[in-house]
Amino acid sequence: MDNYVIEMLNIRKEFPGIVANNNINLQVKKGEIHALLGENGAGKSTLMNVLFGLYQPEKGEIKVNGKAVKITDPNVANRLGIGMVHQHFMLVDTFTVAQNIILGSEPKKNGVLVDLKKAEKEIAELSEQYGLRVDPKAKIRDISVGMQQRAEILKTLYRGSDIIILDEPTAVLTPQEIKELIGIMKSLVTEGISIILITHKLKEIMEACDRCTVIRKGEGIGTVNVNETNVDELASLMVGREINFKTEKTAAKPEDIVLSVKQLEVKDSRQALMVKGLDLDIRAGEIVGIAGVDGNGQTELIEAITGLRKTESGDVFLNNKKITGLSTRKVTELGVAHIPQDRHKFGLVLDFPIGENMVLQTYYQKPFSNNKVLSFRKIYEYAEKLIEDYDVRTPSSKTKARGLSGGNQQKAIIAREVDRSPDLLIAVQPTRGLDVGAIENIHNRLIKERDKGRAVLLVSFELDEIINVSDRIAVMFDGRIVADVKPGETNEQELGLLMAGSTKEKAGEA
Amino acid sequence: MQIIDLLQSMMPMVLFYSAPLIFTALGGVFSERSGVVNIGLEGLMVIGAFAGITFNLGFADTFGSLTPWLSLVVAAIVAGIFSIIHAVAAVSLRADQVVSGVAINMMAIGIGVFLTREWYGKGQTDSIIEPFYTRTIPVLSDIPIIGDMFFRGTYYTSYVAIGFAIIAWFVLYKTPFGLQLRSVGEHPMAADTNGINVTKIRYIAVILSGMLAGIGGATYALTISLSFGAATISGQGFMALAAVIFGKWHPLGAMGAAVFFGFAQSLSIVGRSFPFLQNVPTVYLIIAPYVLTILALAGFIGRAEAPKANGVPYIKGSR
Amino acid sequence: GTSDDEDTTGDDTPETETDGGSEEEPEDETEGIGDFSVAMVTDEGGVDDRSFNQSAWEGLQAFGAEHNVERGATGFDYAQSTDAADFLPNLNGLVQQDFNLIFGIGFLLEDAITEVAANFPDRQFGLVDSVAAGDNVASITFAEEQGSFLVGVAAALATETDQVGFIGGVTSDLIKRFETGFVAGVKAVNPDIDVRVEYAESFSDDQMGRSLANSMYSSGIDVIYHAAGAVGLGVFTEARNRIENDPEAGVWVIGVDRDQYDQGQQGDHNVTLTSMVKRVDVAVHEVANMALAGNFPGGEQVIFGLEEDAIGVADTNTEAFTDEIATAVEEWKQRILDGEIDVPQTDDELEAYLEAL
Amino acid sequence: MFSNRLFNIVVPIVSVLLGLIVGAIIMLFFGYNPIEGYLALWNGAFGNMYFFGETIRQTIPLILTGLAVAFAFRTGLFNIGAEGQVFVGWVSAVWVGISFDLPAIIHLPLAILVAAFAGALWGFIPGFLKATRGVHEVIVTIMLNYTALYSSNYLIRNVLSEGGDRTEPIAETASLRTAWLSETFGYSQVHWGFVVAILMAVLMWFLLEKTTYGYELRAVGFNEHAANYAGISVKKSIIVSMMISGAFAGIAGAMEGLGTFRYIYTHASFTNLGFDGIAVALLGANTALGSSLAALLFGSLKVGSLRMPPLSGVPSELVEIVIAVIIFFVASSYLIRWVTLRLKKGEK
Ligand SMILES: Nc1ncnc2c1ncn2[C@@H]1O[C@H](COP(=O)(O)OP(=O)(O)OP(=O)(O)O)[C@@H](O)[C@H]1O
Ligand SMILES: Nc1ncnc2c1ncn2[C@@H]1O[C@H](COP(=O)(O)OP(=O)(O)OP(=O)(O)O)[C@@H](O)[C@H]1O
Ligand SMILES: [Mg+2]
Ligand SMILES: [Mg+2]
Repeated sequence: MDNYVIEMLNIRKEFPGIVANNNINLQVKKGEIHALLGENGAGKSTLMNVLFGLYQPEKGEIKVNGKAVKITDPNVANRLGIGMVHQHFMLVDTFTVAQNIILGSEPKKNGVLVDLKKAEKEIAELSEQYGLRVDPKAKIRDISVGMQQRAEILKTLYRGSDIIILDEPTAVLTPQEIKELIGIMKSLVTEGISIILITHKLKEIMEACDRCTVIRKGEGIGTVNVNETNVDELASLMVGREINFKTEKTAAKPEDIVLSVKQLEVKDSRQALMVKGLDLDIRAGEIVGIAGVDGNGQTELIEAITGLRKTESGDVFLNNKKITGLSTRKVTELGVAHIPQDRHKFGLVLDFPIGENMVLQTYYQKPFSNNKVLSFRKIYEYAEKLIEDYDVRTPSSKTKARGLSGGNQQKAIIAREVDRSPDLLIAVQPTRGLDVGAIENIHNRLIKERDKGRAVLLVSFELDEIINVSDRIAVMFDGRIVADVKPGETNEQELGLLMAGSTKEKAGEA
Repeated sequence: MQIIDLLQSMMPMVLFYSAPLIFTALGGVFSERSGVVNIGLEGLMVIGAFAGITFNLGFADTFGSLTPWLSLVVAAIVAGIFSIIHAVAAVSLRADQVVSGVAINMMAIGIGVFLTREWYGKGQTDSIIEPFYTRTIPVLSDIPIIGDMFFRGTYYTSYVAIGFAIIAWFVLYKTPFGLQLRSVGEHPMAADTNGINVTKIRYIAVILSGMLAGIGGATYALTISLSFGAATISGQGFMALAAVIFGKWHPLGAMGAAVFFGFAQSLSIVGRSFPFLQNVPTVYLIIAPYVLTILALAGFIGRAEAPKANGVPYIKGSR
Repeated sequence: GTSDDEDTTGDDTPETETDGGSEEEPEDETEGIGDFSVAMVTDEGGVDDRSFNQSAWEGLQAFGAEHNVERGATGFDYAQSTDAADFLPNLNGLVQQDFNLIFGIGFLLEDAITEVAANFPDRQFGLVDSVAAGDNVASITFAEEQGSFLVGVAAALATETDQVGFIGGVTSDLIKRFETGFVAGVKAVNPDIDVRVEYAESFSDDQMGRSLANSMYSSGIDVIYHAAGAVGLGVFTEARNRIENDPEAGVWVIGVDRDQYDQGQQGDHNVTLTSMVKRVDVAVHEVANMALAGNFPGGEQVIFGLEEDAIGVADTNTEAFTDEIATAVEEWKQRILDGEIDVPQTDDELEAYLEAL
Repeated sequence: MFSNRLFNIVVPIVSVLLGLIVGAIIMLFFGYNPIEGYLALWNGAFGNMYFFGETIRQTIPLILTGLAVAFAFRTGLFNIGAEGQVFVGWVSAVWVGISFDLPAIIHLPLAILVAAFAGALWGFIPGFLKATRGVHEVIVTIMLNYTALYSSNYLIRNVLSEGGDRTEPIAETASLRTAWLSETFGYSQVHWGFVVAILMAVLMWFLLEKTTYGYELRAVGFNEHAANYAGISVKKSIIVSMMISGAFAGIAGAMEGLGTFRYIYTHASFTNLGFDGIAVALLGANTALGSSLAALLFGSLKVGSLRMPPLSGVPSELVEIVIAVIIFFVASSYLIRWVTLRLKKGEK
């Protein structure tokens, strides 16, 4: 008999209209790193939220250390030694790292006061012990994503968890940080902690995990020993068919310069200089990928180009016309399309019907309106054409955008942006959180636009994506383009070092 | 008039004008810091004033000079209970919190006056005979300058209000409860995953806001109007709400804002006796407090960031 | 109390007194007032405003008691307004309830009364505190300036600092009469006394009243006359508070409309020096009786003043309102009654009056 | 499943019923006869043409302040300042009404337009400060309410009259009242403002739902970031929205000044039209049609309540409680939704 710390047996969890988990089994051994693999929407997060007590399952049994338990809320989970690092961080922006870590189980002094000193000391010790570098006194909103994640992990350790769930922890990290994280996980298991790791990245599973449970469309497919399998088998288990990981494309035929950025400087909302004299040229018919860790000025760069943010100095030219300081509307009209990073926050008005979202930038133009009066007939005709052409799966063009799945929301945005036939297409993280099929679709779409002679600017934190799709890679670090490389002439390792601030020479040596 | 003399004659007025606003604004801070918008402060003040006055009328004989203090306690309890309506709507029933606040305001004045009619047979109660009186603090009032400004002819309730503000600051920023309360207002789901009972915290916060607004309303009634009627509380709750925002949702900020309102108000009254203002139409002095507030906000206070989850009902499991 | 109403109302009312008197004689209770009924519409203050609305209602109640009829559609009743827009619906509602005589209490109702009176020429209306057009409207006004003059006299005699104050509600012609009468009265006794005049620009903001009173008392003023409705509550609060702290503080309030003696009680001391009593009850009662007797003064302005005993000075607080003051007030009253003094009602008249001193 | 549209109708109806039931319980508890009470209420609102006219008269400004608050809400703004905007609209309308000698065809529209403009100006201040300085519109509008109240009193006394408590009546050419209409409604104060109110409701609907401006404002209301991303000027939208909102409230003031009263008098306190507008808008789900219907409900309750004390002895404050309960249940529609779902489940 195996010694399981966690056993989830025949778990079933329904949401209105969908069975997110159907008879799923998951058994985790003490001291192992157990991967949970599945496509987007397969039900991984749901299963873990059940384990963490955020959801109550309709059916099934949970055992911790062999004892059947009922996990009614996160408190119970905490007491059972289960900690979770969520896909979207559960950190209070305005609090310090230490405050976030102790929240809910604060050390006290004199019976009433929060003993922040003691907490900070304990946290420092913990981070020493497990090699999790954090500044306990820093405010969350001032620190990097990587440090936020370490704070999240510390939060579970601080509560004495010996079972830690990590929900897609690597999506936001650089290769170096990922490597570091894997090191941390390995040192944690040697201390007797068990880890459940959710990830889409098969290589990480191969590198870090002992066993892997696969779920597909809410059904458990099975559990495999990682050292008895390979990437291709895992992929087909996950998707249910063979997968081609390499995007097919012909060589680019770059033409005239479409976008030219010269010595651009941009500040963020807190007046910190984020883009520091950046130069960048993009030609028609090429895809330029910007590789870089989040927070190195990508957001500010894109916002400056699209007129969402004012610039400090330097210039932006579109087709040799200066567009610095123009309004977003003007920039859009001049031929820039923008697939934004956060589709819920920027890309869509979630409470508008999908039809009205399709004309978000063009509603005031003919034929969608006449003398300031909207023509809903024309709007919906057009929307339905886009829905058809771009295969957006929606019950109707009148459905609120909120009701669409993430992938289809993204498709709707891409349809809208691409269909305007822009000279420059900016795509920021266009495949974030999407399933493999959707990703393929979007990559092909970007390449097709390039082949039509558009200039495409791709910003992504996924190196795979950058290497696969781009014709040219510009590595961005600390507000500057620090390297310009060809995808065929580099690898993730080198890019990772460049992104972390190494010079080209040093990175090349590695 | 010398500036010192001026301050000496104004400060007691500033303090007594501010006290009800401070109490109520502190209530607003608790509620909104936990993520529950409370525009029902006005109504909660009404209930507090009503409860304070009716208790005072009924028990002045029994408790003598202790009555006003007990009236405050009773007002706090009654308004606290009344605020549960808002808590139920805003927290459990996921109501639009602004709407629920509006309902609280209407309900409070309706119930207050309705019961006054039922109990006293008229729309306004008699004057109480055990109100608060201003006091002069024995030793402290002898301190030169400061003594006259702060310790002569002021109400104990003003000191209590300031004391409460400091306690509120302490509770919100130094205790586990405060940390949890603020986290609930910023990121309820994070709080929830940390095992904090969001619903419970929000209920406590709203009830606290009810109790404090009740004390605020009763303070007003027991120091100024000395009776209860439909017009006793007319707009002070909204001024307190303004103080919450003006003070950037910070207890000491809210207190500062309330004192600022009091200051502007007394300036507009004391200012009438300035020779150089004698020819200025009174209307300018009367609107001065409000215009000054707007100017202050536009000029140097600027953008205020509300707690992130303020006004958003927390629904477990939603993203 | 209303006990002395009956004696005084008969005396000074022109023409109608004998008829009115004879109507009231019959002891037969069941006869009552036949199908005559009377009602009133309050202004925003409401029927228990401790001021003229309440006083008017007491007048109607006295009328009911006198004729032994009950409150209701066949006797006497009132409708309360919470908003100026309620005046007309309330008046019309009472018309539809078939009240014969309907009073509008307060100058705010002037337009509403004018309009309804025009629409229902067969009904009788009374308007208190202002003058409205219409043959079926009796306009009841008071010589507030006379009473104010007399309390001004009292204030002048009571002040020890030679500084007195006046706090008005919302600036208006009506409140102006209180102000000018008061100032004239003070200066008549001693032209060197300072009178500080402030308006709260509200009838409800007791806090403002409190603050103004505080400011006044602090600046050395020791007598404040208020004509400001609920704002006056704040004035009383401030005065009582000062007495509580220092029984020797020597601050006084002069009440308005009713005898506000009760308002001023603080321990065993009372801060109400006196009150300018405006007997709206007397007036309403009287006009109702005139209508009942068939002598309704429609289309006329009936001014109730010292002569009719509808304006008076309260002497409840015998400790403060000393014999000396009472005697002086009585003297000045006589001089007004004799027509020796024409109390100023506007700023211009006041100026002229003061120059003549 | 319950369809959403049906639900949007069910909630207010159930809420109104619950409100009335609570009112009845209170009446019973305090020894009144609820049937008598409600009969008095009904008769006071619809008993005859006169009261019906009064109900309409009361409804007119409520529709407009309701629209004002609703319009702002739809664009993500909370306009507590309708109260003050009513004052400035009222003063301006009366000013035009008494100071010009013009044919009715110009005079009346001019008076309304000037009122709308004044209200818009009063809305501009918080809109501008919010857009450019990030100042919370709630405080600014609260402060402006007091400013408007005291300033308009001052203007009435010192500019529009010679020290009087009210202005002279407006010229007939600027009046919304006509003899025929009053007569038809039993000499009530009803005036042609109801046409204005309905037109404004239609205008709001058209503006929001059918025009590019409305598209922009709604987009900003739902998602400021997305609107900004789409090239819509969020700042401009905030300012324009507050101005339009203010204009509606200003027109509400004009209705009082040109219709109900035909003058303006010095106010000792607020009219409450603006505060009631908040409740109206919320009960009407911030739509033009909804607000109009909610205003009618409020108008009839308010006017009807005047007859409750004389006819049934019930204090008119009861109606205040009833309205509050109605709003409470509308706010807590989740409760009604939950119960109906439960009932549905129970049936199966
Ligand atoms: N709160 C919810 N209400 C309704 N449906 C939900 C909810 N949460 C998740 N779902 C649905 O349940 C299914 C499983 O979602 P889940 O988040 O567990 O997927 P996942 O495997 O974690 O995906 P991802 O890779 O995006 O994290 C999805 O179809 C999703 O639409
Ligand atoms: N609370 C919820 N109620 C109903 N459906 C939900 C809820 N949360 C998520 N969903 C549905 O779950 C599906 C996936 O949602 P999810 O937010 O996980 O998308 P995603 O692609 O992972 O986007 P993101 O990049 O924001 O993580 C969508 O169909 C969405 O409509
Ligand atoms: Mg997930
Ligand atoms: Mg996801």
